Amino acid sequence: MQHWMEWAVAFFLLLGGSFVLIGSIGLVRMPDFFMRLHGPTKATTLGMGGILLGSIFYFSLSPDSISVHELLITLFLLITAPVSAHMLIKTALHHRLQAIERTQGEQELKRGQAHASKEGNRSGNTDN
Amino acid sequence: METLFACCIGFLTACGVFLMLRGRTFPVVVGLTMLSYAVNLFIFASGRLNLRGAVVLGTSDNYADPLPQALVLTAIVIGFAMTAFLVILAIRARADLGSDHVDGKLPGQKHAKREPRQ
Amino acid sequence: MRMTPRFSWLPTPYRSLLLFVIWLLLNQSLAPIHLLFGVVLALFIPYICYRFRDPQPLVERPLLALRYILRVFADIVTANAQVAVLILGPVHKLHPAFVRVPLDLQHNLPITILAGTVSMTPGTVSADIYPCTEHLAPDEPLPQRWLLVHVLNLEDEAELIATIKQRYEAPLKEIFKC
Amino acid sequence: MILAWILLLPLLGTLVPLLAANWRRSACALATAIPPAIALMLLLYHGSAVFAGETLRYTLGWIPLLGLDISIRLDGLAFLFSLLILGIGLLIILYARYYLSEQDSMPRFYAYLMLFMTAMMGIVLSNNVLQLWMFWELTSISSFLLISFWWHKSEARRGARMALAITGAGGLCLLAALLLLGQITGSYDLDVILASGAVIREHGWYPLVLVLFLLGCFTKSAQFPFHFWLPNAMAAPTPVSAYLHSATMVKAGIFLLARFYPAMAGTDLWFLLVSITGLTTLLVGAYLALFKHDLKGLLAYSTISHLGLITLLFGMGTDLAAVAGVFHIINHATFKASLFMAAGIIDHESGSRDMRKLNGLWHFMPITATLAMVAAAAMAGVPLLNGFLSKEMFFAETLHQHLLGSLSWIIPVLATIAAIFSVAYSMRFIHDVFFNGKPKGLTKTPHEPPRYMRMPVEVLVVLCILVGVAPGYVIGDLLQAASFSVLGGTVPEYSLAIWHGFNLPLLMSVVALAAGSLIYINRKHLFDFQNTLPGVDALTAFEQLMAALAKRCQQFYNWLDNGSLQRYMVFVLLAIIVLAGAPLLELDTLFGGRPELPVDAVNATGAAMLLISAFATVVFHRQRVVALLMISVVGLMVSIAFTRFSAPDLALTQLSVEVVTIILLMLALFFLPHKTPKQSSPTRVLRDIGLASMVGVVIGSISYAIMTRPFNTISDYFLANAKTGGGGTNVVNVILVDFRGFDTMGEIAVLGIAALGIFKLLTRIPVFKPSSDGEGRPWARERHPLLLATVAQSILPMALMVSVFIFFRGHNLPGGGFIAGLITAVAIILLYISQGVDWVKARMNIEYQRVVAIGLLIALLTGLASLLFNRPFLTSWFDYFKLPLFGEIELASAIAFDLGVYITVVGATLLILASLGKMTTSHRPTHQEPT
Amino acid sequence: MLAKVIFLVFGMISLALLLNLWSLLRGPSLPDRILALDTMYINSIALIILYGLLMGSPLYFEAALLIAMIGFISTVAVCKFFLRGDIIE
Amino acid sequence: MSHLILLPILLPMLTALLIMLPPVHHSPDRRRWLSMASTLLLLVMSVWLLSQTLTDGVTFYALGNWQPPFGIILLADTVSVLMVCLTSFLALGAICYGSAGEDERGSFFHPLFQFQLMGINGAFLTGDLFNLFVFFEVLLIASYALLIHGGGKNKTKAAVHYVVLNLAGSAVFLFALAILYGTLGTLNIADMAQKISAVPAEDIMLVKAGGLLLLIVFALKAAILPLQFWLPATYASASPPVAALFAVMTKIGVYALLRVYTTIFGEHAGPLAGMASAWLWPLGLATIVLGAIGVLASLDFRKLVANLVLVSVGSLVCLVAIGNTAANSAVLFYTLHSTLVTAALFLVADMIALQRGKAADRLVSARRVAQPVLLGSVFMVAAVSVAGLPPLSGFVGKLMILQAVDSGPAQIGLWSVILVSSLLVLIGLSRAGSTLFWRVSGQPANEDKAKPLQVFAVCWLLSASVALVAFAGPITALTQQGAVQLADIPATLSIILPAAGATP
Ligand code: NA
Ligand code: NA
Repeated sequence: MQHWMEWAVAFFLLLGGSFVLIGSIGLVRMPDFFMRLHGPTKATTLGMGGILLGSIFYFSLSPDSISVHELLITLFLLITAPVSAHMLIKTALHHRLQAIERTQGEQELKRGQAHASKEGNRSGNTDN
Repeated sequence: METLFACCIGFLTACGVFLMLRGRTFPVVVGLTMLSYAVNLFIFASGRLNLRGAVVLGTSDNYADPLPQALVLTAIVIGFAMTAFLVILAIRARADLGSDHVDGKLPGQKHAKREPRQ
Repeated sequence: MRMTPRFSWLPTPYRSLLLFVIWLLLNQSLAPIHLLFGVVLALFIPYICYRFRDPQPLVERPLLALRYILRVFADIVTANAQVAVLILGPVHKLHPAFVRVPLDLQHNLPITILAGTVSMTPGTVSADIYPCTEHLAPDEPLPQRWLLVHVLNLEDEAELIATIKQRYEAPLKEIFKC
Repeated sequence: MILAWILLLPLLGTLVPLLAANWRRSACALATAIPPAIALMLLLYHGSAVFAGETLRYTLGWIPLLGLDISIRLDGLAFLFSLLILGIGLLIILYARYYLSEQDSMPRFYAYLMLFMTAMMGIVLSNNVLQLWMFWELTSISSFLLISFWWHKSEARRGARMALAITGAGGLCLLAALLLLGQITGSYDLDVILASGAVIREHGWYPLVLVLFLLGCFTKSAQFPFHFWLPNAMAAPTPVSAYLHSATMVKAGIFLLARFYPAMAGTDLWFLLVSITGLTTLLVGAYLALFKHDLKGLLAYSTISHLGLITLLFGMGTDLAAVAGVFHIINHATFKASLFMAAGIIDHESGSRDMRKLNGLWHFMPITATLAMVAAAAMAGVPLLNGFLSKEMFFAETLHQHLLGSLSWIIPVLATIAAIFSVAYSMRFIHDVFFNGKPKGLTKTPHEPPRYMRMPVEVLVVLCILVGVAPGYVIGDLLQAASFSVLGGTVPEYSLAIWHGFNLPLLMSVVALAAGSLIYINRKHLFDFQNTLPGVDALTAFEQLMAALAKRCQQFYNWLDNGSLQRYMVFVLLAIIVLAGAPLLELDTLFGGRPELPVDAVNATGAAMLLISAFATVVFHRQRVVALLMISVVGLMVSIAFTRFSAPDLALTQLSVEVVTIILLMLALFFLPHKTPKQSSPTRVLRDIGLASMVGVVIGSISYAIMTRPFNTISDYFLANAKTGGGGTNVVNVILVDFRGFDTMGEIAVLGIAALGIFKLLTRIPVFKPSSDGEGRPWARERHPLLLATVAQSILPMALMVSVFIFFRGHNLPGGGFIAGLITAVAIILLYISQGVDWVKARMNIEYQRVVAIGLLIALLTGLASLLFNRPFLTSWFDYFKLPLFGEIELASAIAFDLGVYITVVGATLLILASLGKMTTSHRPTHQEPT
Repeated sequence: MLAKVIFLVFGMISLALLLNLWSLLRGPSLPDRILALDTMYINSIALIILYGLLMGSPLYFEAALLIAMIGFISTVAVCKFFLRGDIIE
Repeated sequence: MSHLILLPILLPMLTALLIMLPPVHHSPDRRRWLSMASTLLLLVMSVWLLSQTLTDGVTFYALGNWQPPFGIILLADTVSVLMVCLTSFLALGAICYGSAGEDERGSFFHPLFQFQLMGINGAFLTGDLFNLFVFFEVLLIASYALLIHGGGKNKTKAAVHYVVLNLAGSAVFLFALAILYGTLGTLNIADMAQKISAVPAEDIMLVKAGGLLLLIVFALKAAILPLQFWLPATYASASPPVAALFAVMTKIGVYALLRVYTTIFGEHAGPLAGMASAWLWPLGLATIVLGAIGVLASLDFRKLVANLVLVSVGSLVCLVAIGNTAANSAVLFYTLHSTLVTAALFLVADMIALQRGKAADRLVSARRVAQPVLLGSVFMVAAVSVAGLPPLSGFVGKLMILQAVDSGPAQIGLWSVILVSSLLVLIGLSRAGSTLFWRVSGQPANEDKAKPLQVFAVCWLLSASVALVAFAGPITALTQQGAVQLADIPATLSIILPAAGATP
């Protein structure tokens, strides 16, 4: 039992750690802002989940205690991470950050930018 | 570890001081914030470093020094209050004085007169 | 769809339940004193927070909601694996795209949940939510809105829109009955 | 005690004119005269004892620590001076009644005059040198007021200021001298000091003391080269001049010479300094007096000259010379007072004091003219008048001294020359004013003054004559008594006879009279010669000097303090480097012997990130938002460091403060420029880097030295007593709310006050609201993003829940009221950010300052509650209760205290952030926004 | 074994944090930097949890919870600043 | 146990809070009267405390019942309580002046004023170094807020300088505290005194570094050259009642110097004994000189008064450097005198400025004041007193200063600087006075007359100058006793730390 749990802890921790790392790698590797955004906001959720699960198992190793409050961190991250992402992307739209050339749906991006700021609204109309 | 910690404190202090020597309110605020990090770490270090000894009774047999921690807490709160006041004062100064310059006479003031000619 | 609470002393029952669970998780204890305290707080806090809440549709199908949550969790896990591969793979093979998803949902809470879900799931991020018409008279019904989504690697736009609408939006409409 | 009244009465007399301000002028003058008149009678009452050689004393303890007592001493010298001060003072009161016009404030004048009289009486009656100095300075102040009585006249103000500056400077020198005398003799008692002459003169400090002492005397007595203030003090009303420059103010210096004669005189240095100063003053005064066209100017220089004469007499160091000095004090006082008053009458009744305009007044005011002529003759040393006698004694003394060895003859020669000029200017006074044709350009027709205005002059002139005719009877005893006290007991034989036969002094007098007349008759050539000399206006020169001084001071001050905050800061930093760095240099090694903890890769990474982000903050500091992002990494790393080094409470606090700080700075940055312009020169940057790194090195080194040293601390006590005495297992929290709860109370007070201050700063602030961001982008349209708003609304209850949790566990586990408060506040701030001020205000209209007050009040009352149980403030209480079903629970007063903390933190944080947020809401035009 | 795993994971997280810092320094745009900071906050939750594991102490949990709950507010505030200038309006 | 010693700290705090809450909150009159009444009560209580201290000697109050050195203590000795009395006396004058209308020129005047009193009194009474820091911060933050009361460019500008410098000072304070804690292991001042004599040789220099850093902090508060730059603008621009209250602020720095460098680094401190004197002495002299120069350089009267503050600070610092009983006694007396008189001068300056129209207190020709007799008299009294001329308190103070040194180069240095600066001050004041009152052009405006409460406030403060002379005997005896008590460290230690043994 104990042994099994230790393996679980190790697995989840490694899983989490990897995803955290992958997310950050994505942040560095991706060519434009919108693509960079995918790395951290996703990988960190599972990455965090892994680490937290590891923690849950770890602290539940000893027979007289269990630890479940890590779930709360997950809960809060799930609630808040999309908001950060949303606000960031809004800022990017507002700042007219360019997506890489091959991005599809350029009109949608323009429309998004147009919606972001008043002035953009006008120029957006003339562009179309 | 102590060497590293001391280096961090010294470097934070130096950065904070350098920023406080800039002639505008905002860098000064940032510098003071940096300096207060250094101060807090310094106070904290005065109780010596301890890696596993959180001062909650019954969780360890080797406790860190709780007193500097309490002092740092007080210092953080006071530092926050002071920073807040200074930040708002900086806004007020900008509003009242038209500039956030605090380094004596503004060098730009001389240039301002020349500008129309150029 | 209902937007007014059933009881004035328990305006948001699911929220209270959530808070109660949070309290127990925080304390990691089922001791009677914590239960009592949890109940008191779970009743009291929503009561005082009710005023800081715009009217939202209430959850009508709690079980469906639970199913929705589990489905999203599962999707998150798979999504993460996919994205991990994408991130580590060759960058030039990615086909990023902006996709506009027309929404049937009209109320903030469901839209937020949908947007959050989209952000959490495979290779998509909710970029923006905006109405179809820019200017409205005050008494007109709420307009249809669009969800702008950025996709890391778009394979089929129509399929993506369909997935979002069926897999997530439809259950949400059902849950909130709106 | 009666003695004390002599001093006290004039003091009370200061109030009399003020109380009698609304009475008729004569009544006011009369009332004013009553106290000094009584004082004079009391003085005379003591006369017999004094003449018998007694010294009367009265002492009242005052400041024993300083050796300063109210101590009165009446001996012959004091008696003589008191007589002059009170007697002439009374005459002046009478005279001033007529002299002052309706526009002049008579009560004010009399009050000043009485104050001055008190000061003078205080000087002459003091038996304590510190008390003497006190009155000495009081004469400076009161004379300042008197000279500047006509303050609307520029020369009066300036003259008064100059007099004050010169006599004030002298007074300070005198103070030093007196204090040194006190140190030498071990007492500030005049009796002791006068009896310690030998000790003083042999003491190593004697030259210094003497110089300082003489500076005091000479400035007051207008001795060369400090004489210039006196003529300019003539801007005062004439009664003032008559009083100050005949019998009182200027005589104070002379009095001091006489007073300390037993203690200080009798050395070569004394002779050299005093006699040469006196001689120079005598000559310069006499010479310059001749050329003054202003009546009072002439009299002023004549006064200077006569004071020089007296000084010279005291400087010669022989007993007889001292007696002559005392005698001339009396004589000068009488004739000079009368002359000043006569000049005042002339001025008053003819409208001018310019001798070029005043001519032939004999026809208009024969009685006054007669009086003035007699007094002037006395001044010139004409026989049968008092001036003659003392001048004869003076001449005799100049002949008997051998102070300059083979050159000793110079002194009588110079004395004669001075006497010649004295005769000349006296003649000028008489002839130019009363004869010499007709008045020129007077504004009014001169006439005799009112009866009683002339009376003081008459009294004094009669005295001049009486003394001159029958000196022995009139003045003998007084002179004897005064000389007795000046010389300290041994008065030489001297004769007060009018006629000493034909001798050298008489010859000198005759020469003086003859040559003086001759000079006066041929004055035109002399005047022409004098006119070719460059004129020096002392007043202007002094004012220019003062202005130059002020200017220099301003230049220096502005050079030092250029208004640069950074310069001020540099001094603080230099102080740190020097004061904290210097001791480090004396350390052999920083390492203190405590083994270091090992460094692992994770910690090294953390440290590296901290250093990099700190450096990046500096590098990016001109892009302010980026700098903010960088410094939040620093904050994050610091929090992690706290976690790493076993301080979870700190980590929690730092993290929550961090969030609030960023919100605050973002709020602030809206109103500040987003970029810092580049202004520092490379040298400046280099200097700053140098300073900063030195400070960093000093602080880092100290920190290292401390960390590596073994340590004994009081903290073990807290660990041992937290649970048993404070009822909590989180020792940090127990320290905060219990062991050092008082600190925490102060700390939350700081937070609360800061919030109030910020509210105050933001009221009626003329804000600058940018309409676009730093790069010229207009602001985004959507004010409250939908996602954010919804999430904020759902975060709030959860955050409150967590707050409650953190709050209650704080006593035993990391957490507490402060962190809980910040979490609550942040959650509410998130509402503000996501929904706006109006939205929140519509739902919660609370005045946050009241919340702050309530929070602080709770903390305070919790502390006070222990007083009810007769325990000291903030004594904690806790107990464990067993409840059925629920088990054991702990209740502690610390929780109530922490509740106060919580509420204060919430209130203060919201007050700060919300009032900053509210600044713009009321003005911003509302956009229609998509909901 | 567990200790080694924990240390390995520490290494991963540290590397991740360094990468975040690199992104933060590199930018190039402001939203990129904010994103990097946001990621850093979240990654530091992992770091703190790991510290808790390393020391076998649950005392560090609240710090992690706090970051998860209110850490995003900094990001939101900065974004709001760029969008509207006035973050509380 | 007597809780009386708490009152000077808690009463102002309670008052501040009550003023912020209903029913007082909304009525200006209620705010005023509560504030004034409380300050009066504070004065009565302080005097009572003083009389108690005189009978009981040194006593301490262990907050939270935690005995020293572990808990925070308040220390009542003659010096600390005398300073509290001074503060209360001053505060009553300032608050009365402020209540004549100045208080309505911005929000929270009375609460902030009371908080400031709380901070000042706390700083005087505390026996714990970190608690001293906390109270420093309380009084500073209150002073920051009060400084900007009334608004205006000058205030804002001065406030920025004042706040930033003091924040730097606070950082230095914390560095110093941490060093002292890290070497001595305690925070209680008496306990530090106890432990300093047992510091191992290799730690001495660290303690010295800490002690000297404290010197920077206190020097900054006291405005000693070259850390005085904040003072002139701050004092000259502050609202008059605030400037009056600020008159005691520099004295807090001096008090802290006195307390720390006699108690912790006193004679028993071995190689560290008297380490501050070497710095304080020349800097004190230089401060006097600079102040005197500033007096002559000032173009407006309030700047002039601010420079007078510098002169007084310099004198006090020199005395602290001398450090003997006579000097310490002089410190106490001169502090009482200079604080109250300069405070009065700030108020007088304001009354004059208000009546001179646009020229305000600038030293230029302007219209005549509406109440020349009243203002002239109070000016005269204050000027005579501050210039150290008889017969007012300044001259007693000056005599005490001069008598405090009685040998060697110190005497020559101090005497010459004091006497020359006295002369410069005299010249400066006579110039200022004659310009303000006598160089008039234009008629007074009668509506500007001083309000009775203002007149009372000024007279109240100036009456102290008279009283200090009239009762100079007993008062100097009191200051002497305070100085003796202050220097008697073993006796104080035996009271505070009886268990640890009395010998430091
Ligand atoms: Na003539
Ligand atoms: Na706003």
